[in-house]
Amino acid sequence: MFKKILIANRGEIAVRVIRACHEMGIEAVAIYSDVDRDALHVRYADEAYPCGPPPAAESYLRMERIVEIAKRAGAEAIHPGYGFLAENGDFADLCEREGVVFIGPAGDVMRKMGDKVTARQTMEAAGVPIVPGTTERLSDAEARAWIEKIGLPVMIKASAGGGGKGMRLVRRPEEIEQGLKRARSEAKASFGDDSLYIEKFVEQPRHIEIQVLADGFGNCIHLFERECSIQRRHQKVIEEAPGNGITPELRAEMGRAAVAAAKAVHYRGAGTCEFLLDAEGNFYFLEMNTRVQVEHAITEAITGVDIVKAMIRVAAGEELGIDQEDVSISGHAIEARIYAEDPENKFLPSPGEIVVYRPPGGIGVRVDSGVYQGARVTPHYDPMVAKLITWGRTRSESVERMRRALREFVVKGIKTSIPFHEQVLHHPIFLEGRYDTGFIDEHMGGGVLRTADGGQEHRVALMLAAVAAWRRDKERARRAGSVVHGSGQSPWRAFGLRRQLGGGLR
Amino acid sequence: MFKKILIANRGEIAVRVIRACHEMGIEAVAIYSDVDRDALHVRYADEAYPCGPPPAAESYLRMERIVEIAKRAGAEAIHPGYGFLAENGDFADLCEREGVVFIGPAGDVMRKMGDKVTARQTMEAAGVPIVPGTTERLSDAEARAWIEKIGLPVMIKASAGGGGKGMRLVRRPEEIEQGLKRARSEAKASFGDDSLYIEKFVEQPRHIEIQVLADGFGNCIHLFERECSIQRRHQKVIEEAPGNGITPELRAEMGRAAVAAAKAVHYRGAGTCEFLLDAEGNFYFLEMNTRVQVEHAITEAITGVDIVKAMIRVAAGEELGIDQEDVSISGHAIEARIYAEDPENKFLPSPGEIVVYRPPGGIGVRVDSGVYQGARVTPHYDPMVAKLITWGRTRSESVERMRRALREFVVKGIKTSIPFHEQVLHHPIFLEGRYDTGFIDEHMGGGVLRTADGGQEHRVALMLAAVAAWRRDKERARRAGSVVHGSGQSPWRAFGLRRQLGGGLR
Amino acid sequence: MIYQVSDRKTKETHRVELQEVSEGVYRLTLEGRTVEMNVAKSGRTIYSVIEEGRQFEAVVDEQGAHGFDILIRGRLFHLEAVDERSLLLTQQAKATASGPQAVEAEMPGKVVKVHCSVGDEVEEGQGVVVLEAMKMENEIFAPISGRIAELSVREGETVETGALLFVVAPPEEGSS
Amino acid sequence: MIYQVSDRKTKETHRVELQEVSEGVYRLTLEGRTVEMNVAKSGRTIYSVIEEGRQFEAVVDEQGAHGFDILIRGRLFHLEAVDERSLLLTQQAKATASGPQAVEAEMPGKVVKVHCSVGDEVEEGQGVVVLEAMKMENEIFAPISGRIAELSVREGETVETGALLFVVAPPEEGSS
Repeated sequence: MFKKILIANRGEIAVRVIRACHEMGIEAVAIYSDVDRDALHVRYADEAYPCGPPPAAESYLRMERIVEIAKRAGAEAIHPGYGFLAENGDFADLCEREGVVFIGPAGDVMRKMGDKVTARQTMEAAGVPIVPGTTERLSDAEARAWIEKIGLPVMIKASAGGGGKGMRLVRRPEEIEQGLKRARSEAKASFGDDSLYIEKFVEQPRHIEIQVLADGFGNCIHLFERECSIQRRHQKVIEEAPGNGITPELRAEMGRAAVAAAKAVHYRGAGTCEFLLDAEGNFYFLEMNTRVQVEHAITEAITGVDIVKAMIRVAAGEELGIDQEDVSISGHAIEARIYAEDPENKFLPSPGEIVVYRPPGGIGVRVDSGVYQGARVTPHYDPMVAKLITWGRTRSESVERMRRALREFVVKGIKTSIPFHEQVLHHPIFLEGRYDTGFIDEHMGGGVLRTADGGQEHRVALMLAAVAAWRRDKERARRAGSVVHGSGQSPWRAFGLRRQLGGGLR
Repeated sequence: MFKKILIANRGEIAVRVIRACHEMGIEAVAIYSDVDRDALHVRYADEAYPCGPPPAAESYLRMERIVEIAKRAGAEAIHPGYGFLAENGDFADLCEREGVVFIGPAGDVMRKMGDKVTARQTMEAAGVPIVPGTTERLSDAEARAWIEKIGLPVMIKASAGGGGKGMRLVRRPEEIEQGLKRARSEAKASFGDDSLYIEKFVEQPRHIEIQVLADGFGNCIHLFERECSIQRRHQKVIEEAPGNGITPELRAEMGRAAVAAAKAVHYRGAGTCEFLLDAEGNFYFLEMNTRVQVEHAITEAITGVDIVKAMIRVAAGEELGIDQEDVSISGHAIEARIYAEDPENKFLPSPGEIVVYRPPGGIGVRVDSGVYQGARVTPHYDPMVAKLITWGRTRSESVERMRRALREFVVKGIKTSIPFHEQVLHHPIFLEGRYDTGFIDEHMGGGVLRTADGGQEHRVALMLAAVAAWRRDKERARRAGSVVHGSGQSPWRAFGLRRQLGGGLR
Repeated sequence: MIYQVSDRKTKETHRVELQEVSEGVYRLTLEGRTVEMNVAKSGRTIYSVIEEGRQFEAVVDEQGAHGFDILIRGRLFHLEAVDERSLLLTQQAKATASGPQAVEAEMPGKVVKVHCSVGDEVEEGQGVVVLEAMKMENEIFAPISGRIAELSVREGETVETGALLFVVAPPEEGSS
Repeated sequence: MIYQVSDRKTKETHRVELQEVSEGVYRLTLEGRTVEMNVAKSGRTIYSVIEEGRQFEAVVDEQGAHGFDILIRGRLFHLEAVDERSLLLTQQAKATASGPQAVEAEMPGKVVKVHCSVGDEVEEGQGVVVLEAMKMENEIFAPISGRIAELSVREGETVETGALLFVVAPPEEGSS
């Protein structure tokens, strides 16, 4: 087993990996950009080294420098977390060349799965169902022919794309020309490659993904599914496991497909096969994420398997040591991603100092966070401040626990998405568990916080505002001595001055 | 189901019950003494009412006032937590008379189990194994005769006793007279009743207890065992579930005995049968705790059953809804009780303001706490500030996780038992899981923190002390203007004055 | 004290009457209903508010001069709270922007001090009258520089809202 | 700066030399080994210390005038840290408790100012010489009231540890 691992990441996932290291008796080496000296992942690490200025391109993405730090510190392996260099095949290759173990699949596997068209071809060959469409890099003429064949609606996608960029939905024939043109120019601009492919657009799709674990000895198992259909602009907001209404048969079928996909590319480590599931129960391979996912924790909650530890063990050359029959689903788990975003203001990032931080606790609650009271959320990186995971014996218990935990969670100083999560967790469609990826657009106005409407809370807020104003005035008076000056805007300063009688202000 | 429940308690257990209420959609009513206005259990409650001055006898133990508050607030039931009124049969009776449901067993059941002699008689009649000894209130002559019969060593115990008071271990014949005399006078002084009984003293005993749940319809199940042998002066310090080396057969046998005990008294709610287990695998009924235990959380961790919710459901007249076959043990859990005590100074209470509070998080970690950053630990009540529970697929994983979590846990402003727990969690005897109730006395010097001995941490501490001193002097200088005055003890004030050159202090 | 509390979104305004009963305990009247509210001191932490037994945790963030964003049980309110006297004076200040400046009592009170006599030259911001109202001494200053043209109150006198206190005439008027 | 850091339990004393390299970064020498230590600013929170890559979280509690309880990775240290110059002066003060008071340089430095001449009357606590040492100006005051009996240094002169700076004779001696 490794004695020391460098974590080429920051925030909650760096903390997550450090925790796994510490439980395994492995020393954890953190890296930090100039704004992250005081970050939680540094504070939890055994060693920490600066890696450059705040912009990621000059710090957390500096491959050579990071490998150099690892070698200098004597770290035998690097865990990339997610994001940054996690799915960069060149980084994996570099690590290998330099004699440092990359905790993840081989570089060529990442490249194969990273290219959507190649991935589709590979999966099709392995017998994994894919969304009807092309796997070719198409000319406009070929594209038109394919659309004719598959039938509308279709999705035009950039071969090199991801994260919703270079994607174009075409519902009507007259939109085809424009769709091709725009998708190509976006693809060119975003990825420097205007290759396109076309897929059947799946109506009312649900996003179901299967977690897989594989070692270097041909052992490969799946840890069942996660449902990630609650998305805002293609970004996951809330995930749950198991998925809603997934029958044991469908689960087994999707699990087999995911394992087949992983085996087809000789996968090693933890990975996720994303599928679209339509209303009829048909599922289609979407893509494979060759890293630990943000939402891996809900799978850990229902299976008890520590996925990050498994990644480390496998990377160290050990056998997986868990067979498919060893794992089963126990209960239900939900994850809410708490972002430093203002849900009242188009989810704009809300950086700043976290003045008060009181995470929830108690039974069935897990918090994976990269912050603490007094920490600063900087605008340089991903605005996720914490993942809140609840587990229950049943889905309804995990939902009730999530509501309870959200209510307990206090973050002051920055705006967070907590109020938005609370509204989702009270929405009848969510509670029924019958939603698809259109949920937020169709039922939450695309992501708008409903304005609080009257009620007891409103009354209390009005009165508390008066108390807060009174207290502030009193505090100002105390600081200024015994005389109350008005504020800058107040006419008191211009031509008035008041003194309070009695003991309060003396 | 109830709409509103009053929690007649404070601290972490009040928070625990409030969480259960909120997950069930029940409103929670808190009570608070004058020093607890700002306590966490108040902040989590839907309603909160003052119940009197700080001393428990004038607030949390005021039965009539508490029932009155419950009625005025419209609470249909009262949860007593543990401690305070939790095992007071008269309080249960009062609730019943006043038409408020007491969440726990009936008053007469509590009284029956509260009297050690009656409890032993009841258990013996139900066929539950008890420690060889008497169940009678003995004269000194009878006592001597019994000791003759059972053979030394024996324990002389107060019939009305508990918590180690009125207990006397007699190993040699010449200690008998003195032992009887002392036990009687202690019993008289502590409980106003000098009745005694005698038990065989079990050598190298382990404290194994079985959690039971029973409803009002004759359903009664057990949730397996907890091992609570890590004790300091008869107070549990660390608990784990399942117990070490308990075979499935022994587990089933002890479970059956506990269920028999509960059924014998028509028990309702959650309860715990405590047993002594000797080195040969013989177990003896010790006593039944007719309330939720501090350490219930580790049972929740390995079974997934929410014990507090089950208590509430049963009290509301619902069936238990869980059969013995529905529950099984999954993994292993450990609890460390974090006390506001100074492990370096005889575990004296260490009240004060919690200036920094950073609980651990992440996979497999549960924190049940009654405090938050900025809260005050008062000397009026139990000094427990938090329970830290870790779960793992195996015992070693839960141990490794506990170590990791203890390392993350930061409490500043008060002293806590965290460093002591860390030493237990690294002790080879503990790691082997082969310990008995003598562990702390025999292997931890009765509860003494080993002095840190050199090493890297020592070097860093020495240098950090210099940095801290330098920073403090600098900060003082800044506050005093640009001139550095010495402290009161320093000769600088008498005949020296220094100014720092350069930018730092201008 | 009376505060006007308005919602920055709906623009609705409410009047809240506030009286401190004891440390942290306030008697508040809103829309004709008077309640007692126990507000736990909270420094850098979170408010705990108990209103007739109901407990609420509230996160309060100051926004600008008078704004408070208040989050209670997942509901966020954007409020402005202004002391009604400050508000009244603002209106008064606007109403008396030019020409001779008449200063009126903005609420009932007792005149505890008169600093000037008619004909005295005063500077803008110089104290003229001290009015005791709502347990506060309010020193009423000259709104402009000029001469005291009229002085309508004496020490010890009680005045009603709107009663004329004094008039300051600007210098140009004095010399014409 | 040099600190004497002693363990309140073992009574062992260590010398720690401290130099601030930049904000939060210190060069420290302990037992002949010099390292750089990066100490994160921590206000009311927890220290993060990085020493040659090794990261330690430390909880530091001030205890009395010079004491620091430091908890690092479960190990608690009870330390006293005193500026060595303060310590030397304490010893010096004790040594010169009666009779004519000789004041010596407690460390090497440069005399940047001499306020008095031989024969001047001085009051206890009056500045006589300013000595620059370790980037600090140290104003050396008269330890007792009396007369400057001897003045051994000039402005601009460099002195070694133990060099005589001046002697103050108490009044009785001056009149005998």
